Amino acid sequence: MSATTLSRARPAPATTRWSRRAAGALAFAALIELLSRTGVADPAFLPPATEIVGRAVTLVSDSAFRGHALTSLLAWAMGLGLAALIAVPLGLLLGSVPIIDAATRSIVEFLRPIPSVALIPLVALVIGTGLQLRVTLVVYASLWPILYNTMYGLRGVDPLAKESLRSYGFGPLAVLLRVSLPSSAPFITTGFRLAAGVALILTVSTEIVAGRGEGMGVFIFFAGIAMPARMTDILAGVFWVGLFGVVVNALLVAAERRAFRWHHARLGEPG
Amino acid sequence: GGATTATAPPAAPAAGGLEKTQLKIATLPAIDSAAIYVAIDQGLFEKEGLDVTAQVVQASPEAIPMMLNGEIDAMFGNYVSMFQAHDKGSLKVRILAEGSRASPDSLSIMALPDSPIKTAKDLEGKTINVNVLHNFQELALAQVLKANNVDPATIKYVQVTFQNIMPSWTGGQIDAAYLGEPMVTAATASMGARKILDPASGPAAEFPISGYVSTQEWYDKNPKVAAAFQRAIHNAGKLMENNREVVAKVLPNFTQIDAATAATVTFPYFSSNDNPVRLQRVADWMLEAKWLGKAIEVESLMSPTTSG
Amino acid sequence: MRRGGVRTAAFRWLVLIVLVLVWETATRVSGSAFFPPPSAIVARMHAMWFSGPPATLFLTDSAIGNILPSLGRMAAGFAGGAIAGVVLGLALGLSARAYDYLDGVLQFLRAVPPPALVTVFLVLFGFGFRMQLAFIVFSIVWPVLLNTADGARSVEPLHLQTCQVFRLSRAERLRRVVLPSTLPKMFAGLRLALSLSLIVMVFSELLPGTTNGIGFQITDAYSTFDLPAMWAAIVLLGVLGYLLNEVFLIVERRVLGWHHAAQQLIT
Amino acid sequence: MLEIDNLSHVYGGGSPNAHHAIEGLNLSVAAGELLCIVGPSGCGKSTLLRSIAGLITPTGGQIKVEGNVVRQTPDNLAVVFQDYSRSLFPWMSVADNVALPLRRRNMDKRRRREAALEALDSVGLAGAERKYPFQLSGGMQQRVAIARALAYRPTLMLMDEPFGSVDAQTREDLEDLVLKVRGHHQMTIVLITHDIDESVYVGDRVVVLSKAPAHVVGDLKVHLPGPRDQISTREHPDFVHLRAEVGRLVRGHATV
Amino acid sequence: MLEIDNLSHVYGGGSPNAHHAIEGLNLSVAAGELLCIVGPSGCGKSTLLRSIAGLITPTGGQIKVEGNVVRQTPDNLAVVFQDYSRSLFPWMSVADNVALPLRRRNMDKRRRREAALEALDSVGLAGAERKYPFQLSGGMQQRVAIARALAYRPTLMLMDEPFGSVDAQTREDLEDLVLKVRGHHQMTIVLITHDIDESVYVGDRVVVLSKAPAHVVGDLKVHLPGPRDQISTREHPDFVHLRAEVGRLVRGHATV
Ligand SMILES: Nc1ncnc2c1ncn2[C@@H]1O[C@H](COP(=O)(O)OP(=O)(O)OP(=O)(O)O)[C@@H](O)[C@H]1O
Ligand SMILES: Nc1ncnc2c1ncn2[C@@H]1O[C@H](COP(=O)(O)OP(=O)(O)OP(=O)(O)O)[C@@H](O)[C@H]1O
Ligand SMILES: [Mg+2]
Ligand SMILES: [Mg+2]
Repeated sequence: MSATTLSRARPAPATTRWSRRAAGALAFAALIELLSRTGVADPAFLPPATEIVGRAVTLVSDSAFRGHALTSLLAWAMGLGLAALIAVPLGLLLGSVPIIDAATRSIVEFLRPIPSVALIPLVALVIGTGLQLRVTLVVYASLWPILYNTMYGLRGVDPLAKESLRSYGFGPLAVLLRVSLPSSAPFITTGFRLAAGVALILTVSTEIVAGRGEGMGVFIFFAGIAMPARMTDILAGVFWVGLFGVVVNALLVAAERRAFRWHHARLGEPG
Repeated sequence: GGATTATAPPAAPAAGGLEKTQLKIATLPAIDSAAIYVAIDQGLFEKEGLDVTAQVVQASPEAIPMMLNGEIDAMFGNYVSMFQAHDKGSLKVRILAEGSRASPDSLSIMALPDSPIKTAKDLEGKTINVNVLHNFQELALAQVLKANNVDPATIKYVQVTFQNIMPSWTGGQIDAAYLGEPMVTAATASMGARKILDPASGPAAEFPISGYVSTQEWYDKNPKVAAAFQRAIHNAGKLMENNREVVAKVLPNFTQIDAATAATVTFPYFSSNDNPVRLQRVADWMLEAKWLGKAIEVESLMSPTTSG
Repeated sequence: MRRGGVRTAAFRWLVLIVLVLVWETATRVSGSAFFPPPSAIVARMHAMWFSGPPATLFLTDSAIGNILPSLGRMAAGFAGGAIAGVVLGLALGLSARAYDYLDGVLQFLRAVPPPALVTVFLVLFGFGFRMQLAFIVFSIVWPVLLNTADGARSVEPLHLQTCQVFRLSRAERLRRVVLPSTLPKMFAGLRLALSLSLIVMVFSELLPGTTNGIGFQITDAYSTFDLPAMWAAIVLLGVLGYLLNEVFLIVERRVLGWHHAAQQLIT
Repeated sequence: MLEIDNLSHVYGGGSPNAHHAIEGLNLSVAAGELLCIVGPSGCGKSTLLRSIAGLITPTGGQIKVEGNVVRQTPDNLAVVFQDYSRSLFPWMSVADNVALPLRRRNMDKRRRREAALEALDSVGLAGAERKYPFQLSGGMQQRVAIARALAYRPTLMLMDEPFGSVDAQTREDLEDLVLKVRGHHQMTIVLITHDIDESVYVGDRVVVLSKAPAHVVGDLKVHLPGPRDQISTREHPDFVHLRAEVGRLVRGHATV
Repeated sequence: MLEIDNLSHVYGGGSPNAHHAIEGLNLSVAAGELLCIVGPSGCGKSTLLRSIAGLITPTGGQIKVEGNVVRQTPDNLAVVFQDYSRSLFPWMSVADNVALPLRRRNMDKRRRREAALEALDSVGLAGAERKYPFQLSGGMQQRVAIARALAYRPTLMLMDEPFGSVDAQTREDLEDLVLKVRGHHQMTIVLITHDIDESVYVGDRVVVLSKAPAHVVGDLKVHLPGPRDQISTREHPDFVHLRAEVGRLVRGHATV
């Protein structure tokens, strides 16, 4: 970090930034390769990175694997979408009407730490297994980051900006939608990015426990119960999940930069 | 076989009287589930006028809600879990047909070649893995240990999922491994692991593990289907008794066992009849271990059409 | 404002009581063994954990042997995750270079489902506490990290320029300016991480080799179909989550007092 | 139009460092009047303005706008805040910032935009409509805030040091703009300023506040021949006299 | 002390709405001089100041402070930002805000606090040290920013419309304070103001900038008998003359 970095030195050119990213990824892969090849970690349980990636590439032509991936993708997208549809309005409500926040807080905080494993049988009993179970659990888990970032985002809104609109006779709802929401939108999207990751994890994890034969989690589960366990398959699956996470994040960041140009430009970041 | 061997009635002539013909049964991705796949493969259900679909689930607790809300008709599950659920009142079970029993060498307590554990006595105070705590593995082993003058209470059980048994074992986190097939074969062949004890020997020989179970409610509604289903499973059991090939053929359909391994593993026994006496043993041991709140009379949970 | 506080508290309790009553009635009417009434759950909780001798504050052996280790794991995991998240988040938010190098890998790791990596954790960390800790930290670090990075990136530019003009040392800028202005967002992340740490604590107790803990009791209850015990553990987690959150809010109100006052928030 | 009766406001009431910003302040403003308020820094002028706008609830006394007690923000009100840069919305272009309040006016999109451009033009910001607030200089941002208030055509306009950040020439032009707008549209204006000359030049009346807690220490009617213009009005003997008078009142109660 | 050579700055370079804020600006300031800069709103004064402070890298030309080309922020520099309220740290009390930069000065905690209190006192804020910025009025916040810069005792002080939000009396006091401080401590000051009288009253030299893109259109030495005081200096014929001169220069290039 140079002395001027804290006040945001001019960003490095895009090529430099991408090569740095590649360098980071390569270093990480090299670390795994090294751990495995030197035997620090038993290669039977942590195969070298080259093998994992090689297997991941060949998996693409496996139609069964593609089917698993598609199933998971569907559950992920539905869960995340629903979570956002529920959490943003709810966050706006709880973040702007203190009495509702206070009244519901005990319930919300009570419900939140319940782990999905404990919920699986109960949810399965009430709404059945399959896609709806996965989607429900994904919604349940990825709701919180969006909800909390919305609530905390609202608190960071400049009170003078709100007063400005109020002084023109706009009601609380208009102030909420026209000032608080746009002003906290960048932080809400950070919550959404968090949720996207959580949703991915929950999709696959639920499938590992209760996938009913379909999804990336099931692929991973089956590789695990083989004898000996197909660690390369497991980690190749993990590789694709992780890579998907990276791509989704990159797309969201790009979308953020477009949508919140005002935010990033003011902060002196590359637009 | 036991003293009161239950014999199946002759095959029903037609599907005419069946309450329903389409069945969905939850199974596990383990060799024990083979009978239903053989029955499908060999057209035994068809013969009974049934169209059966097997739905693989990852663990039997997952299937219970499915059964309760009608997504499936019956499930393949281990008796210990089923009896516990029955005891706790979460589920009124009905055993449609027996499934698998432990055969010699299909379960094994094993030690690594350089381990100091040589005999059953050496197991005292040691840490052993189980798939799920408080389940049939512990139940059977306790009986065998007692028969070998080892106090079962000294054993420390840790729950280790299937794929993590090997790293935990070689990493020294468990002293001896409680393995089932196909791991027994693989561990013997690839690691030179030594067998210390067969948990399915002596008092626990032919220990019943899993069976096909529905709810009492379902059974009351579909008695004829239940009987037909039972016949098909028992016929499959008979077919499998001396014929490894029919089993090996279906294994890749629902397990992760390849053909080469399938040729060498030890299969469990697939029951071709129902026997309340041997099943009662499981319930009695569970009561003894205080896993049940009250005694269960197993025969009352079994299908009367074929027992006795 | 004080009167408002009392009113809110009363309202809050009212809502809670009504909900519990509805729950009790609904479960009694349905009579499903999967959904025992709250009274039965509480009775079970009492029997399982809170009927001990006065010497141990009425905790039973089961409570001491399961709840305390769980809380220990959770606390250690939360502390580790919070520290790692804050440090990495600040680095990522402040240094474009660190961001470039680490972004890809961290985004990758963030999307990876920990249950798929249990074996890898096992070979890297071995059985028991170390693995559980690594598991918890790895799972909860992300909200702290991302929110902190976001906060550090959106420090008021004029604040940074003021620092630069007065040539404050890097440590001072960090401690006196960047950190305080990042705190509000960091706290959003920490609050998420707190209850996440309870959840992941449960997951970590499903890991190979665990022999105690609330999560262990949940799976044990689940696999033996002891539904009241499972519900007891769920309710215990809920209560713990609620209490931890209240403590968290007290801390937050102290640390972010300036923020709430300046934003004219009534809390 | 505006009646303020025995107003007082205490910040942080109850706590040991409570601050009495306003105490026993009485004031009334007729419809169409342009009232200038001057007073030492920190005396309570902005507090008074916020109270009139219904943004804070004063701890004592009463404010009536058009006969109604102010509880919420009165209708048809516009405020130019002292901290203008924070009152602009960073996510909107300058034109959108100005056009936003017009949504209350039943105008379609095109007419809103036209009105915004016209207002921007009148404050000398023609051509800046596409920029974002952070791309403007301080004085330009201040003028955007003024344009926003002007475009809204309020019946009561509150301005808190609205010309503090612009150059002398622009300031004079804006002063004249306010005078012109006031003449065309029936508008009551309360304008806080530190520039004594300005208060006399634009005001129909100048009210001088004491140092904190603020109350009225001087209330001068400005009788200057209209129409006012920057050169002759400022040379007028009455102007020179009034200005000295206001100056004396302010100085008598300054803080330093 | 300060040499600016052919400076130019373009915002948003390359893009179609690039803005030329400064073009070909030359200026040099001697050590100990107090230079006032006036110019129309939006011409580029703040941009110039930021360039001197090393906060933005100008797109052309060069700035030297004490002979060194400015790449980073020069040592011993203080800035009073135009957007003063945003430059204060909301999580710190007023005293802490003022004392913070003194950490660079090798002072122990007590001495830092003393220096901060003294500076606050000198801007008329004695007693406000425990408050938080949001509890202050606009003018008080501005004075905190001034106190912070003064307490730091820089060798080069850049002030961007530092007295815009305070009342006339306080403004005069602050002007005199700046004059006094400049005399006591060897300090070079560059002060941006819109008040032409002020520029002549406090400045040793007044530089007038053109409208955007900014360049120097007038550079006047102020020879007024010292020590200056608010009454006699402002009556001095040279003052009146200079003020008219500056006014003419500014008006010739106003934007509106
Ligand atoms: N970040 C930016 N991006 C684009 N344009 C900018 C930016 N900052 C300033 N400008 C433009 O540069 C010009 C000069 O701005 P600057 O702030 O230097 O003016 P100024 O002389 O200080 O004006 P004022 O007296 O109103 O404060 C203005 O026209 C403004 O629109
Ligand atoms: N939110 C607040 N909490 C506590 N005190 C406050 C608050 N806002 C203002 N004050 C105090 O109230 C007094 C009056 O403030 P106000 O902003 O009304 O002054 P002002 O007359 O507008 O001054 P200026 O001309 O400097 O803007 C000041 O002494 C200030 O410290
Ligand atoms: Mg004010
Ligand atoms: Mg400026």
